[in-house]
Amino acid sequence: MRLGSMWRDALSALVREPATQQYPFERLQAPEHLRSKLHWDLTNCTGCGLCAKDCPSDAIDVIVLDKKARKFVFRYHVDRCTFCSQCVMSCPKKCLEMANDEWELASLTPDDFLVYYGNEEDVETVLAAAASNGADASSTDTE
Amino acid sequence: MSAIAALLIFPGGVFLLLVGMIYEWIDRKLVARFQNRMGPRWFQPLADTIKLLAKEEVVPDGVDARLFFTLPVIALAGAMTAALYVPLVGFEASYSFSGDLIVTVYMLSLLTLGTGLAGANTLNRFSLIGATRTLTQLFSYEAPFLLALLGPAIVADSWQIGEITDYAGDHVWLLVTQPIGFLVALIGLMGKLELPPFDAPEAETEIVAGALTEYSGRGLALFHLGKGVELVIGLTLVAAFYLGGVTHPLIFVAKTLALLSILAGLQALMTRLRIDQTVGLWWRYGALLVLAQFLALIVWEGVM
Amino acid sequence: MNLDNVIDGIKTWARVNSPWAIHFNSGSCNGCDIEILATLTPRYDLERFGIKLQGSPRHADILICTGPVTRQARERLIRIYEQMPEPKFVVAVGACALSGGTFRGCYNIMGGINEVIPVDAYIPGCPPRPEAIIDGVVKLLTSIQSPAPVENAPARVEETA
Amino acid sequence: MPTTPTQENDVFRIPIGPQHPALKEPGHFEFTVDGEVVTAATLRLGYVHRGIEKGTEGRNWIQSLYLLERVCGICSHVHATAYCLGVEKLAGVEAPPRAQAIRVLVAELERIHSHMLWLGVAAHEAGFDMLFMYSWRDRETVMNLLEGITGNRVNYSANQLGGVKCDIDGEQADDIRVGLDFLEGRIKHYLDVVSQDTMFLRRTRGIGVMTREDCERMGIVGPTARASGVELDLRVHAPYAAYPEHPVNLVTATAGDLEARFIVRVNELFESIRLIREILDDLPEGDLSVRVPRRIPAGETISRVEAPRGELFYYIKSNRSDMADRVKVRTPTLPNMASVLEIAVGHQLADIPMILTGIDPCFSCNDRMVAINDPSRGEQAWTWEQLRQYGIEYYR
Ligand code: SF4
Ligand code: SF4
Ligand code: SF4
Ligand code: SF4
Ligand code: SF4
Ligand code: SF4
Ligand code: SF4
Ligand code: SF4
Repeated sequence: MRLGSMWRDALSALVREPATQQYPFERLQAPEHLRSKLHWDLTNCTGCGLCAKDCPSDAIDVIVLDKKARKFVFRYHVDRCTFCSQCVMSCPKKCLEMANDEWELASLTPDDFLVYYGNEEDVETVLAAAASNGADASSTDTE
Repeated sequence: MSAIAALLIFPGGVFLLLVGMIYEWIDRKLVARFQNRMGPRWFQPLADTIKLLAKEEVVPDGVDARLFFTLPVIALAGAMTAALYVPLVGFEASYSFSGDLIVTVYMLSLLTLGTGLAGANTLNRFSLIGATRTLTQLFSYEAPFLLALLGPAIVADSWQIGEITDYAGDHVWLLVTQPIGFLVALIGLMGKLELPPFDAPEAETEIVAGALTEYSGRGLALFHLGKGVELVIGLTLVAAFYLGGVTHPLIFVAKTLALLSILAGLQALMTRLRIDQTVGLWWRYGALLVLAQFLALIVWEGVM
Repeated sequence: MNLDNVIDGIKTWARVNSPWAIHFNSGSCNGCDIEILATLTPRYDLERFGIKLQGSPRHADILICTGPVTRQARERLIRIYEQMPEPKFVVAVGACALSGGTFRGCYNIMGGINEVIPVDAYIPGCPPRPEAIIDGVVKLLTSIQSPAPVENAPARVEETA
Repeated sequence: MPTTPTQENDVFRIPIGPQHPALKEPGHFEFTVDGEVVTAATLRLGYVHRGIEKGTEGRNWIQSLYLLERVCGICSHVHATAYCLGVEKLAGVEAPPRAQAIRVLVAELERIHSHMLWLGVAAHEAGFDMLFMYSWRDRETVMNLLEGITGNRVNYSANQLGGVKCDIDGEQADDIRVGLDFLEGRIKHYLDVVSQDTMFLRRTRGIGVMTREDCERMGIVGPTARASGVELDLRVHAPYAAYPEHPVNLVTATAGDLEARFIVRVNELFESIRLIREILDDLPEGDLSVRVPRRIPAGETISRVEAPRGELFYYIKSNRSDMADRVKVRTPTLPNMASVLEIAVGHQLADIPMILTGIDPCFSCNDRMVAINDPSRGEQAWTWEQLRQYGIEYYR
């Protein structure tokens, strides 16, 4: 039976530096394996859509503009992504990669969460189609 | 003229509120440091107050609106009035008459009473329980605090704060001669202020925010300010009575701060008591001990 | 005129420096909730910014929401939002709170906080790291301090079939 | 007590939840009190019901893994493990030994994080914020380790069908050892605090007592039951993954009160630490995963693992498609929850949050309907009509 059995912690805390990290004033390096924002590399992508098929939260749309010419646009919904890296595992061509230091994704508007990867003109085509046709412009091609 | 100034600016009013906030900050900061955290910035209580004042005040359904608005004002005013009779930060009290000790203590109770009534005034079930607990605690902790202040009053043979502090200044620290009284005063003060471990009336995990659950904006700000003021006055009284009276302001402030750090330490190290334990603790041990010390004092006085 | 500006300035200052928060779980998996709680503990210590977690909606300025909003939690969410005094802000934390996350398509969810109440800041992640939550809150506070050139009514992200 | 409209027929009901500081999650308890003493309690769950089990029927096997992992963010890994073990059994494959060892390692780290989280929350409920802050400060050590190994602090996604995704190299192993050494010292200290601090014991000793018979009757599982002397731990009695190679010692206590629950959980931490060290010293070499077909052969199976809070049960049925035909989850907290209603009666209102945290409740996994068949009341089968009516009234 003791009263105030944590007094030793309390006293030593007074003389020691607090355990508090100074984020956002000081930013520590994130761990090497951290899973943050997804990145896509067009080079080897075949547009097979396996990544989208296994994504548990429907966060990927592989938009195939022209399969022969390998015109693909990769649309990534940051707000849906659960950062599980299943897409990275599923991609047979290793086109996907999760950055380890892009975790400061907060935003004041949901607009920022729609990320398009791909050649500039292709992305523009997709965006233009989306703008002219309203919501359903770009159909997701998964096969 | 000077009366108004005393009430509004110094030592009452603005000055007192600021001191109250500073003490509150020190308290919070110390608790945070004990917990190995950084804790709030120095202007935190000020920002909290201003923000609350600028916020919408929601009047819940089914309350008596007049009471809802006046209670916080009365509570704060009570605490402020009490300040006029105590030697704040080591300066002479602005007012003084024989028996002002009793008036001060009762003015201080006004805050607790106001909180309790405010809780009872709303229909919120947490507020109601909080109110019941607040009032229960009021009855069990007002008494020890008063009794603990009575000890010095008896030896000084006066009910006037000024005279008691003079007596305390001329003699050995009463902390040495009346240790039990000192302890009870300190614990009574924590009980009065509903600081942990005596915070059952506002136990967050049980009844949200107790009696003040329904208050937002201005009302909440006033109650908070009242608490800060009461903290300062309580510390001043205990320091003046038990720690060698009023001396140089700086030394006196240092003494109150030392007391504050003891309070902060107790807050950090203790587990919250249930309300029945809170009450039981006092009636079972506190009361008996103080009364024993009382008897001893009276006998001692008689012998002298 | 000038005095008004000064008073407004002071009010904003106080608001930015004393954001009291209330947390509501609208059907999340707890992951985000424990990370929110973690931001209060010594390593992150949100009290540095004056943030206190309050129990009563009446005392709060910021509503921190997690979860995809289940049908049962919907009413509660709205009620808590309405109980909060003005000015109030809503922060949605986690993939579920933003869009339903993995639970997208489950029959019992609304699919995000902003389907039910207006949201002021979005923090993606599943769950976001405590630092990311701090980042989001700081972004919100900065925007209150110096309101950005009004980008009001954020346009909805279009839904794909 | 002031008279108000909330008093109906002289009973005063206190709602706790769905939004309440004592519960970080939405559940709804209603306690009828007489003054400060609880005379009756009811529970209403359902705020977190998201339809996960149904959801698995529209997702492929891989997607379901992540959905089920998110039944809960506190013990996400055990859900994923139970599911993976089940699906692997159906598919007739077995994850390589190294994967099994890593699964157990992560599971034990998760147990440490979960128990420390609970220790802090329980202390917070008791109004002992000091212990809350310190145990959460030290918990960050485990979180760092988990984040370092798996890449996420909470929903680790360490599992994949057929194995694990993350490996442990020498440097990580050293990090883990350093972290564990630090934690071991701290946990010893916490054991002293919870078993000796007078003020804290006032809130735990003799409170919420459950006898062994009570536990068995109500089907209580996990540390809550072990604190009452029930010898039940799947890691010991039905070892899975790498537990057969690394046996666990059973931790029990007999008092059955809150104090015993604290002591059992804290002692389990030492056991976890020992186990992790053992696995690190003896990590099998080899692959991290095997291939699992996209279509799982038809069949049904059950899979049971010991979650931090007790037995977690999965029933999985496949009809040879790429989606589950039925997944049924039975989580440990659900039966434990019922015990609160029973032991709360007669206690002070102030003890309720403590009793509630004593079972380490978390709602996200148990928002489903329970029907307890009481044989003394005869047949209690519900007709479809009755069930429908019940549903309509419940959700109204
Ligand atoms: S990380 Fe997971 S949730 Fe995110 S896009 Fe990839 S598969 Fe989808
Ligand atoms: S799985 Fe890989 S190759 Fe296939 S579409 Fe996705 S990124 Fe491209
Ligand atoms: S039982 Fe009712 S709620 Fe559940 S799936 Fe069927 S219709 Fe929907
Ligand atoms: S975003 Fe992820 S971690 Fe957060 S509540 Fe949803 S499923 Fe859980
Ligand atoms: S029954 Fe439970 S696991 Fe299934 S969806 Fe509802 S809350 Fe989730
Ligand atoms: S409990 Fe019933 S309604 Fe809910 S997910 Fe399971 S089957 Fe569907
Ligand atoms: S028992 Fe359920 S809610 Fe609790 S931690 Fe485990 S999965 Fe989560
Ligand atoms: S009561 Fe009926 S539905 Fe529920 S588990 Fe038993 S048999 Fe199944």
